Amino acid sequence: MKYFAGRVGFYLLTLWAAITINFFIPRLIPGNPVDSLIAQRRGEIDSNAIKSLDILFGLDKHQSLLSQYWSYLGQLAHGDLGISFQNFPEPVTSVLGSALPWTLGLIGTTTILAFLIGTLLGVFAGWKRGTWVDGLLPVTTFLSSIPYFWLGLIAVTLFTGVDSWLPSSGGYDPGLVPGWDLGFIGNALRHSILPAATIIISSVGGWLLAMRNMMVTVSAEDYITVAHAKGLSDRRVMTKYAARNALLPSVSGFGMALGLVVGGTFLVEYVFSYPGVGLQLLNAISGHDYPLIQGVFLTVTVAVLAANFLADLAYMALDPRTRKEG
Amino acid sequence: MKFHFRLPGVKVMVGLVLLAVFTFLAFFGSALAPYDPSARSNDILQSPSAKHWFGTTHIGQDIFSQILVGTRSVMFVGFFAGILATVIAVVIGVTSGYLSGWAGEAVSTVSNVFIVIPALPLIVIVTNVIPNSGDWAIAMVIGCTGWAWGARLLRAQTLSLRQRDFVQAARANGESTWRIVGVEILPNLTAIIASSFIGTVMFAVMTEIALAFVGVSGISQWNWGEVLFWAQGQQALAIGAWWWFVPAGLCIALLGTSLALINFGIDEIVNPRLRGAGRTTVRTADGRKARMRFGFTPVLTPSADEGGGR
Amino acid sequence: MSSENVMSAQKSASPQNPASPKSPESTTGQGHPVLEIRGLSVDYGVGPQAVRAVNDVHLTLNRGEVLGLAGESGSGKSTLAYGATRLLPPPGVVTGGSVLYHPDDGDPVDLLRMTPGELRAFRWSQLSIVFQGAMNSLNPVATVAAQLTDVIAEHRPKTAKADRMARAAELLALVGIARDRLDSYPHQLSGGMRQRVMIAMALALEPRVVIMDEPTTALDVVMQRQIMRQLAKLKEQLGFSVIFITHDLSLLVEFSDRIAIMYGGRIVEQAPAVELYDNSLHPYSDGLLHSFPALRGPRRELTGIPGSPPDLRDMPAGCAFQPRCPKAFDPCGGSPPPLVRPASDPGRSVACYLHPSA
Amino acid sequence: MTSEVVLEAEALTKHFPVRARGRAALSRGPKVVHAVDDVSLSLRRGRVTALVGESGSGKSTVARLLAQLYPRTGGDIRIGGVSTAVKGGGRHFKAYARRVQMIFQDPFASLNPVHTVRHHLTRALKIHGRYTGEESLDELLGRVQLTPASLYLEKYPHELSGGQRQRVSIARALAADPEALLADEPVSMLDVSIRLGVLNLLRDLKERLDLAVLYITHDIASARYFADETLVMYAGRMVEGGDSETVTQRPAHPYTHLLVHSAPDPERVRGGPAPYDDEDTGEPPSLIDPPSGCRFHPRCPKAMDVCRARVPERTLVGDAPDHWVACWLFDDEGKGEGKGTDAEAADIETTDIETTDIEISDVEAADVEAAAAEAQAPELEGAAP
Repeated sequence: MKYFAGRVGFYLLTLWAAITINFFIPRLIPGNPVDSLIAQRRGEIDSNAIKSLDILFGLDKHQSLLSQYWSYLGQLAHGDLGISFQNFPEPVTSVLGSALPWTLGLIGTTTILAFLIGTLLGVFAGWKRGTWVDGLLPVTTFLSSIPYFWLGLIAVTLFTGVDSWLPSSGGYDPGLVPGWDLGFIGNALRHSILPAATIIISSVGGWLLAMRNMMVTVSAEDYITVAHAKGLSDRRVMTKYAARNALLPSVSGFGMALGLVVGGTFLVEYVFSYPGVGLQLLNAISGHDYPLIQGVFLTVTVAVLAANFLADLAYMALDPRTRKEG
Repeated sequence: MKFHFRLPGVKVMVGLVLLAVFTFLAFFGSALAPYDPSARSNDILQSPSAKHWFGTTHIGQDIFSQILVGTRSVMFVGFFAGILATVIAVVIGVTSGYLSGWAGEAVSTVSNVFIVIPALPLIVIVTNVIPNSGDWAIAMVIGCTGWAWGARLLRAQTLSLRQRDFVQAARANGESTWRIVGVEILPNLTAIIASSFIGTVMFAVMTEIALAFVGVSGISQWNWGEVLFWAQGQQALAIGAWWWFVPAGLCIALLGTSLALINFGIDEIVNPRLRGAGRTTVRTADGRKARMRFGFTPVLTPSADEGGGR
Repeated sequence: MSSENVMSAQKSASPQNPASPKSPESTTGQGHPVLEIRGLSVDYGVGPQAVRAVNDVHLTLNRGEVLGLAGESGSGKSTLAYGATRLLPPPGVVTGGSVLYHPDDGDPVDLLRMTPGELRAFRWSQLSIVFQGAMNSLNPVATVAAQLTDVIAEHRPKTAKADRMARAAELLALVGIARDRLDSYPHQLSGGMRQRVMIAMALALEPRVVIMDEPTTALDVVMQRQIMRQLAKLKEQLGFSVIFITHDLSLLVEFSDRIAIMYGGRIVEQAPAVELYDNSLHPYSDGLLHSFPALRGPRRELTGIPGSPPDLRDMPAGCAFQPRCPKAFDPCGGSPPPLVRPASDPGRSVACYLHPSA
Repeated sequence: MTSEVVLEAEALTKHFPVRARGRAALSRGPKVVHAVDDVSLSLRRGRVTALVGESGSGKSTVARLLAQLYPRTGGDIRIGGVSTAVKGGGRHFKAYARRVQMIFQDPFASLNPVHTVRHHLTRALKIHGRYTGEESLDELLGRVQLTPASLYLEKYPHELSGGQRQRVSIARALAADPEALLADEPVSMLDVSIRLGVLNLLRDLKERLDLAVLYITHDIASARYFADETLVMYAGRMVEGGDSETVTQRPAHPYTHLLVHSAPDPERVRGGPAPYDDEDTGEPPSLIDPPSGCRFHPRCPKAMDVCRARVPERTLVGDAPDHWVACWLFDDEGKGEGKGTDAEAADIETTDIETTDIEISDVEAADVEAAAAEAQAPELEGAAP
């Protein structure tokens, strides 16, 4: 379990780093964003909210940086991320709370799907090296070089329109009230088809290539030759021997790459006006809604860390060497 | 790691040619552009024609010129950020790999933290804070955040090189530490440095375009993302002006593909098992085709002879 | 696949009744062949850049014998074994010859003409291989038990799971490993144990031929001897034949019945072990025997062999050993000498112009 | 044994900390690999001293400690009678390296693949200020019988054969004009037919340059052939030493006995069965938690109670000058408790062997620091897009 403990320590460290970055960035912002907000919303803001914003932005110049940092951490510990400027007077947490399920649903699912599909195809492509399958590589390379958002634009042009069944934007039809009824879920699914397809198509290539290269590398290992010498069926050698080993670096790479992947997928939300965290972030940026920006960044980091944790669990289940006793 | 210089394969050649074209455009794009990319004209929202190869915008700007002129910014940010990130990656990766003990561990942990923290949101936030961020500033920000992956690869490789006998032999000979790192280890990392450089360039290009697309970066210079930003902003999709966003997107994809193709070649240097070993199918004496594969060595001419067989 | 009763714990004597290791029959090379390699040639690569690693090799393995195959790196000894079993990785190709396997009953079959399916059925049940470096020949993510049983499940799909596990435990016992190691992963075993697991695995289906490719090179002498003795005992118990590949001639002299020596892709000498040790005919064999120091007895004079082994891409004309040979004379530069039975001693064979055929 | 002592180690000890895999370096109490414990030896001018042992016995670690590539945990290293401790990279290290040079086992790995022979030799000469132009290179290659030099100078390591590469390594070591040469299994990776050439070259150089040579090997037969004096190591400790002929022909320690009788010996085809043949001779112990007392006792057929309790001291055997052994069978104290005498020790082979469960070594090849490093193959890392 040493491996496990080390990973958890690493997550805590990363979380701390993200929080600290979050602490310093607003302190670099020129001017005083809170003042202008207060000026705008004269009299509408209660003193508690102003205090929390002051902590967030370090506006209380009488405090030392260290004590500012402590109050900041204390505030975070209470789950207070400030209030959103744009969605005034809604607190950032509730804005994020309504956006997060959409992002988790869309990006979480598609990332995992893309990984699974890419890895599966990669197993196949690596095993069948030297056949027609190699011809697919340039195609998938091209597809994965296309920016997500541009593919989204193309998808909107090609598949949506007045008479199309597929909607071009949003997470559900404007008339509907979100809820756990079949009609709404169906509607939401219909809205997610295009963005999901966009993400999957443009990210499958990377996983495919990684897995294919690992399969090719592993295929030359002695234990694969032994497996052939044992007269095992091609299928068994491919799955139980080659793919099983080739998967390990892919899984650990999956966790590491999430930080990159998630950033790219945000733009898909933007293109499709999908009501997730990514859209919130971009809107917040254009509206200079600093508390929300910070909140989004923190949330995303936590989500990526959580996903990393899952990938680690998977890795530990797959590699007996991490389960080392003693 | 042996270096056998061989002619690059078809894939790598295609990649290099594409990259050369884009590099050429980066230098001479503005000179070649038929129009001033920002100049308005009366040809509003025209589809591609002999006069405007890629059509025009809602205020009559020539999109072909925008693409040509925009190449420079894309390539500049890509390569400048790539160089910056690679330099940081080499310094951090190689030192943390060569240093033993907690110092190396600490530096490596820092780079892992940088990998896991979602990069794009961070870059978006930072560039947003910097006032009037131009290409330089954006490249700096991308370079300073995009080094971690390369550092991780280089650290792993340095760790394994450090244990190699030739490094130990140089040490035992009394070679100074900086010479060991600079002269004995670094040349052995060339392929990985090149590969991580190309990877970072790709990342930087994509990031810059994404920033321009969402309107975060300054609007001072044309680049492909800028073109897409206007296309998106003016509802190019809704009005069916496909020419507005197709060329820019294709250029991005082509540039990305060219870099990926070059990286294929580098991967084959780093990992010899990925080399295609020339032909993968052989023709046997009786004219059948046999594939070279693990576990079943092809037989070209089994002797037709003497007993046995079937 | 002769025996239906796979699970029998102790097969006191195998049906073909192996000749005792040092019987005259097996040492003369005239016994009952079980594996016959005829005119085998193996290349790396195809077309103009092809390199011939094994050149027109004839070799016969008799029932119940240990045939030692010695040679230095690049001599083609491993390529010969992997080429004959068609396990050579790309870009290796077999360019000609035949590899005949003689079953107990029925006609011989040619491995080089088998389809992949036939090859799969043949492998391990009739012929198994212990690879060099057990470190890498075990699947790192599967338990010892899984790797021992999957081969039984594949070849004898009807065996019940419990029987397979019982057989796996029995196999481990055969090589002196406790059954609680069944659930271990390879990284939890020492180098010696891993190699013994590989040997146990090779015997899982009681094959008639076992090829061993430097099975003890990575091990210490103490472990090496222990494993070699174990092998000799198992061979007597189960009656398989062994092709033993190594660069260590001193080990072969002690443990094999007959020795074939390879140089530059060809067999240069073949003789019963003791005869080869006492009176080697080929200057290369002679050089090899005078290359390793003796541990006991009088300090023998050591001469070694000048020069370095040939580059397969650039082979000398004629006899490949001629540039390093102290006894080279005119004919050596011409064409490579054929492997013949020398007039002086027809019980062995040598490829050298010093020893013309009868 | 009259010649001058060049390099001397006294009670040399090296413990490697065991670090966890991956990033889990934070937790757990400190565990160490007892790679080398209490090793003393001296290298004399014009003599070859062989250090024989199994892999993992710590013999390579001794060489690296003597080369000061690792800092030692305890003990002393004296060069020309002066105690020295230097750290890599510095001026003092360079001065030390000028006097003590090392040859590595793997000639494929010990030369940098991106540099030519010229680079390797020129650097080696320049570090020690002995570069005097082209002729110094010619002379160096001539010493290792690579002539004409022009044929080799511009070659990259992969263009040379194994034997040529090892000769270049030797030339590089000679560039410093050292007094002591530490050869870590210099021929074990070479083809059998060219080993002898390299060993003879080393012997020749020893004689001509009056070098003190430490010859590390697992092949006890080659120690007999090549070395004047032979030391035997087991599980990090020295167990026997003396004149090579005596140690190999009349081994005193039960472990040396096992080693000698396990070595392949073609002469045996004529003789009777080899000893130990029907017994499980066990495996070397884990060096993380080595056996108490004599480290060989779990495998020793003659183990007595005292062997489990206390570490035996060096004792002179008496059949030849300077033939010593660290074994209770030969110790006066031990004789009281046990029954060991010289005569009895000689027919160990007839004794029953007590087999004991041996703990599996947690760390393979414990004498390599690699075990302590983050041991992930680089090609497996970063396989993500």
